[in-house]
Amino acid sequence: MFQKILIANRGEIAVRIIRACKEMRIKTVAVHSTADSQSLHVRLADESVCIGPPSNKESYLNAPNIIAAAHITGAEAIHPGYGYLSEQSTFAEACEACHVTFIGPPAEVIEKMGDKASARETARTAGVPIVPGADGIIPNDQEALKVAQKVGYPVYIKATAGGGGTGIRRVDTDEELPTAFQMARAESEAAFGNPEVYIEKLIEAPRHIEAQVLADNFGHVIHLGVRECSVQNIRHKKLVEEAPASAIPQSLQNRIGEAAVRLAQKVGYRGAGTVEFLVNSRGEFYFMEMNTRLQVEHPVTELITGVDIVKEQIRIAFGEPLSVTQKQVMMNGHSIECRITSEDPENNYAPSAGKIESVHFPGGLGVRVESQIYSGYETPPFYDPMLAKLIVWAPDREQAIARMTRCLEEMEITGIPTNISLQKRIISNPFYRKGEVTTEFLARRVMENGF
Amino acid sequence: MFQKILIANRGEIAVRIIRACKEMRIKTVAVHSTADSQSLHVRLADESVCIGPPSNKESYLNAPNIIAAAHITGAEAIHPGYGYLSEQSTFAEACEACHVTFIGPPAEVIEKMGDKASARETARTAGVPIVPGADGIIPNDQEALKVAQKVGYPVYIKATAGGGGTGIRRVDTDEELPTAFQMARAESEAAFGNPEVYIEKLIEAPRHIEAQVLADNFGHVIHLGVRECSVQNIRHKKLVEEAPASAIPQSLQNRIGEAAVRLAQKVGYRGAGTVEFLVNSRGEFYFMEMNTRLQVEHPVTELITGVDIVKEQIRIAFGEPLSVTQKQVMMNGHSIECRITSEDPENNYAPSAGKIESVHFPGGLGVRVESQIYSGYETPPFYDPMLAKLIVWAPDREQAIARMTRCLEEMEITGIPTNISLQKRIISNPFYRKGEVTTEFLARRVMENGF
Amino acid sequence: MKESLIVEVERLVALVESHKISEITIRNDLTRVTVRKSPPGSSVQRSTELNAALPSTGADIVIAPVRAVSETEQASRYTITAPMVGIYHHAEPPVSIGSVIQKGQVVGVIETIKLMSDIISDRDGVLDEIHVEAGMPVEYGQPLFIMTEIPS
Amino acid sequence: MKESLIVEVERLVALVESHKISEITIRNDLTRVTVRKSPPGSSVQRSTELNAALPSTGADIVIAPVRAVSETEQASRYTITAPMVGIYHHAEPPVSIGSVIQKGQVVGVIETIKLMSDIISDRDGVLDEIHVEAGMPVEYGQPLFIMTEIPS
Repeated sequence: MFQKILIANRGEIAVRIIRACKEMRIKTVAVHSTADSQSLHVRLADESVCIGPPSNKESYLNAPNIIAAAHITGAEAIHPGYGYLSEQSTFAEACEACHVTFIGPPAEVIEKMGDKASARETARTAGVPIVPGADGIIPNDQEALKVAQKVGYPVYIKATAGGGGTGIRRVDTDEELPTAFQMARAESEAAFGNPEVYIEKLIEAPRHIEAQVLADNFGHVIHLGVRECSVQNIRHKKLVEEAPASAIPQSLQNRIGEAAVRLAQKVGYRGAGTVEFLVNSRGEFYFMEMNTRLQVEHPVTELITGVDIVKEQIRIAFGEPLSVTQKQVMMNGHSIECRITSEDPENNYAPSAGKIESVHFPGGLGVRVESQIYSGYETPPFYDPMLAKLIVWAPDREQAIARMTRCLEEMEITGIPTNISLQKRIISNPFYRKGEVTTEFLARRVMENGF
Repeated sequence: MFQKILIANRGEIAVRIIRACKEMRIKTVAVHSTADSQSLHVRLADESVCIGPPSNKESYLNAPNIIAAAHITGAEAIHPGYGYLSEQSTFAEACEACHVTFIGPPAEVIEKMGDKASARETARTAGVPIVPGADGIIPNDQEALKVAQKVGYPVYIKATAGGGGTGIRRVDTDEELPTAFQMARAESEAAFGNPEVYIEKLIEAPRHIEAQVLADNFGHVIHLGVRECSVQNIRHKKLVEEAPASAIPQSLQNRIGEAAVRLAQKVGYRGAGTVEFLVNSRGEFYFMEMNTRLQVEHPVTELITGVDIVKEQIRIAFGEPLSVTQKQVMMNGHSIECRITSEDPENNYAPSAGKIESVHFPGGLGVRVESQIYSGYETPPFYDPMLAKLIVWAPDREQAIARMTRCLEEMEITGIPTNISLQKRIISNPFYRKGEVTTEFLARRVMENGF
Repeated sequence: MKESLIVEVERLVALVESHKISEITIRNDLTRVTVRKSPPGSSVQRSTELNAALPSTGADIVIAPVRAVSETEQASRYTITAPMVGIYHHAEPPVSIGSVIQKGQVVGVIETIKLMSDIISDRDGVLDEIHVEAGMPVEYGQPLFIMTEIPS
Repeated sequence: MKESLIVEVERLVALVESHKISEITIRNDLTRVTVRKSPPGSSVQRSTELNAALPSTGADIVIAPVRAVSETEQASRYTITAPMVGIYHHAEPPVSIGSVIQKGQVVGVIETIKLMSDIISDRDGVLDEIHVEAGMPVEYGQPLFIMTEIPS
């Protein structure tokens, strides 16, 4: 096994990975910006290296300094966490060129799945349902009209270089299309330096369902079931995730999981990855994108399967086979995660930072906390506002909701504003409790009465 | 279901029970001494009643005030936790007389299993192996000699009214016996107001193995497997517990569990209880005693079975049947609990109290914390020194030990001395790691090199 | 000490100094700060007590009565608290504000599940305040009566 | 503030006052306390900084050099830090204590995986201290050289 791993990330996910390494008796190197010298990931790691000033670009996105940090500390592998360099194929390539193992899929797979059009094409050839639309880039107005009429309005015009909700434009009629097409190209050029767009049918009021996959170097590809991640804000940021996606039939969950495995096999995947789908009310599902990395919400899958996804990633990267077969994956109970952020409900949920006066995390049976904060910690203003992930497990969804309710009531963070009150509103919402959620749930069912 | 429950206890177990009630949407009443008004159980409960000054006798053992507190708050049931009034049959009787449900077994069962000689007799008639010895009270020297010679030295003379290690005397030869017998009677008279003693064969270097049972009002009695609790100090106080008892064969674990069920059936048990056994190196097991209450170490059983024992207790007391059958009880993985106490390693592990400057609990996958402490909490000097129970789950014992190791390294309590360093020594001890533990492990393998 | 707390205390002191207030107590789960005006002539005293520190869900601000209370008067005030948990009932005859209470006198009764227990004053005094009503549930140590002690 | 901390600070102040020491810094994960002797004539200053508060596993005690440093001298001191992560190598020719450094001069080199990058002084000055050796790994912001600036 690796002797030493560098964690090229910060916050709760760096802490999560360091804990896994400690349990595997692997030494850890934390990297940090000058703003993060007091951070928990720095305190918990065996060694730490300062890699730059506060700005992300000069520190956590500073590939040369991160690889140099691995070099001077003798770390044999780099775990990129999520975000930051985790989906930059050039970083994965640079690691390999410098003889440091990148804990993730091969660079060419990251690149292939990072481009929307090529990911869509790969899905199609793997027999994974894709949203009706053009199989590739739309060169001009005429072609756009033809495709839109074929798949039927409303449609989305999407930037091939886009992601996470950016570079998307809705069109409802033939009349709107030519202008929208030109504007989408212009925007895309401005935002991503690439004007290419494609057209997809808009799936109305979908659920966001995603499948967790694991693949090793020996051709084994499995899925660990699916997650329900429909509770999202208008910027498509997830707030609450669960596993399993118990509101949709088990047979549909299985078919989605199997489709994700087919796609991973087709693309020659390695490591942990997530295939995201839109599921409509008729139970039809459509490939959306593949995240070629660890996902924020991976813990809910861990709690129902007993599989430690981070340890699997490390073992796979070292060249070991998967520790479980598809048949051995058993699902037990229900898990829910709430993302606790320092987003201010009094200020339209704008991120805030400051000194955390005190923290009280809930404890007890079926409660898992993933967090980098502690009483007295000063959250830097430069980074993601996530303070903690509160994750519960219970034998069924109803009991999991009851447990999450008591945990949210017990949890207290003073000194900075948090979204705990919003999470309480979500978890107590009658539509949420019935499992009637789509990606429009938050805007329509929770926010409609104002902030 | 009950609308409101009073918790007649303090510390982590009161917090544990309150959390279970909240998840069941049952209102809670905390009782507290004047020294505990800032305690977490008081803060978390819906209501609280001060029941007396700091001394246990005038507060947490003050049955009239506790029942009056239930009365004035309208609580329909009392959960006694462990210790305190939990095994006082007169308290259970008083509750019933005052039309408050006692969450525990019937008073007569508490009484029957609380007397060592009658518990032993009950076990014998239930076909549960008992330690060879006299089947009852030894009236005089002659009888004592006869019994000791029959079972073979070394033997124990034990007070029938004793418990938890008190009122026990070892005898190795005929010559020592008469004096020891008289002294044991005198001591027992002084300590318990009852001179009656009995004689048992001393089981050499035994393991302490205990079975968790659950019984409802409908004749269903099940066990949730067995726990390994051999890591004890010289006062027979447990420090580390695990489930399952993986160092003994599965077939032996099953036979112990089944014996516990037979005993519970025989005595007409109701609620959650624990039957404690000594197991020798040849795999022979002997009934020791039954604890007719919730046990400190119940969480390790919960983590491998998924059964919430406190919720089961409450459901049973309300008259509901068990939520699982014996066949449905599945064991998964391995769980270990370390008791973190404010016992000072620099001062022969004497209990200490004081202000907790700061607390950092470990978190992450497979980590459960049960605790009443928080940063700034002043631990009162009047009560048990337990600060927290650190409980981990992992797929197997080796991984559970690795997880516990990283948790003990991560955990920090400042302001008062703790036994964290001792727990680290236990968990890293090579005999412990191999599972080679008996009740003499701590004294022989850990403490032999001094404190 | 947290800077914010120091600032808070300073503001409290200013408040006490500039107003006709003898004492302000701010209490939350984290902190209790009491600022009390000293007898005229002496400088302002500050007493702060940092308590057990769970995060608070809110703060109570208690402003004590404006009425100046001299040191000796303070010392002679005496509170009778509930000696047990139960339902309070009036004594027969009931005491009232201004009643002269004698040491050993029954000033009220607490009913527990099966028992009526007398609340007995262990000093002589005059009853100033009654903080309990008949039928009210009381907990151990709850203040029931405040009286001015009459030295015997 | 924790009583124990106040007591600690008082002892530090006494220590600084009674010895030929200009400054003591005690740092642990919980707290950093710096006690610095003021210029003669003025009273003793205390500067305490309560930092982020994870419990500490130990404390470093750093006692600064006894040499008195005047305010103006302090201000003209300048630290050259590592601009990137890598292995430090000497410049050619290497600088040494007492060297006069010119703005724009290469004072050292950092080797990252594939690249040698010059460390360049952006001021004129005289080199006072060297905190790095050839072959030593350095992190971003690590102090490498201290020089006394020569105003241009």
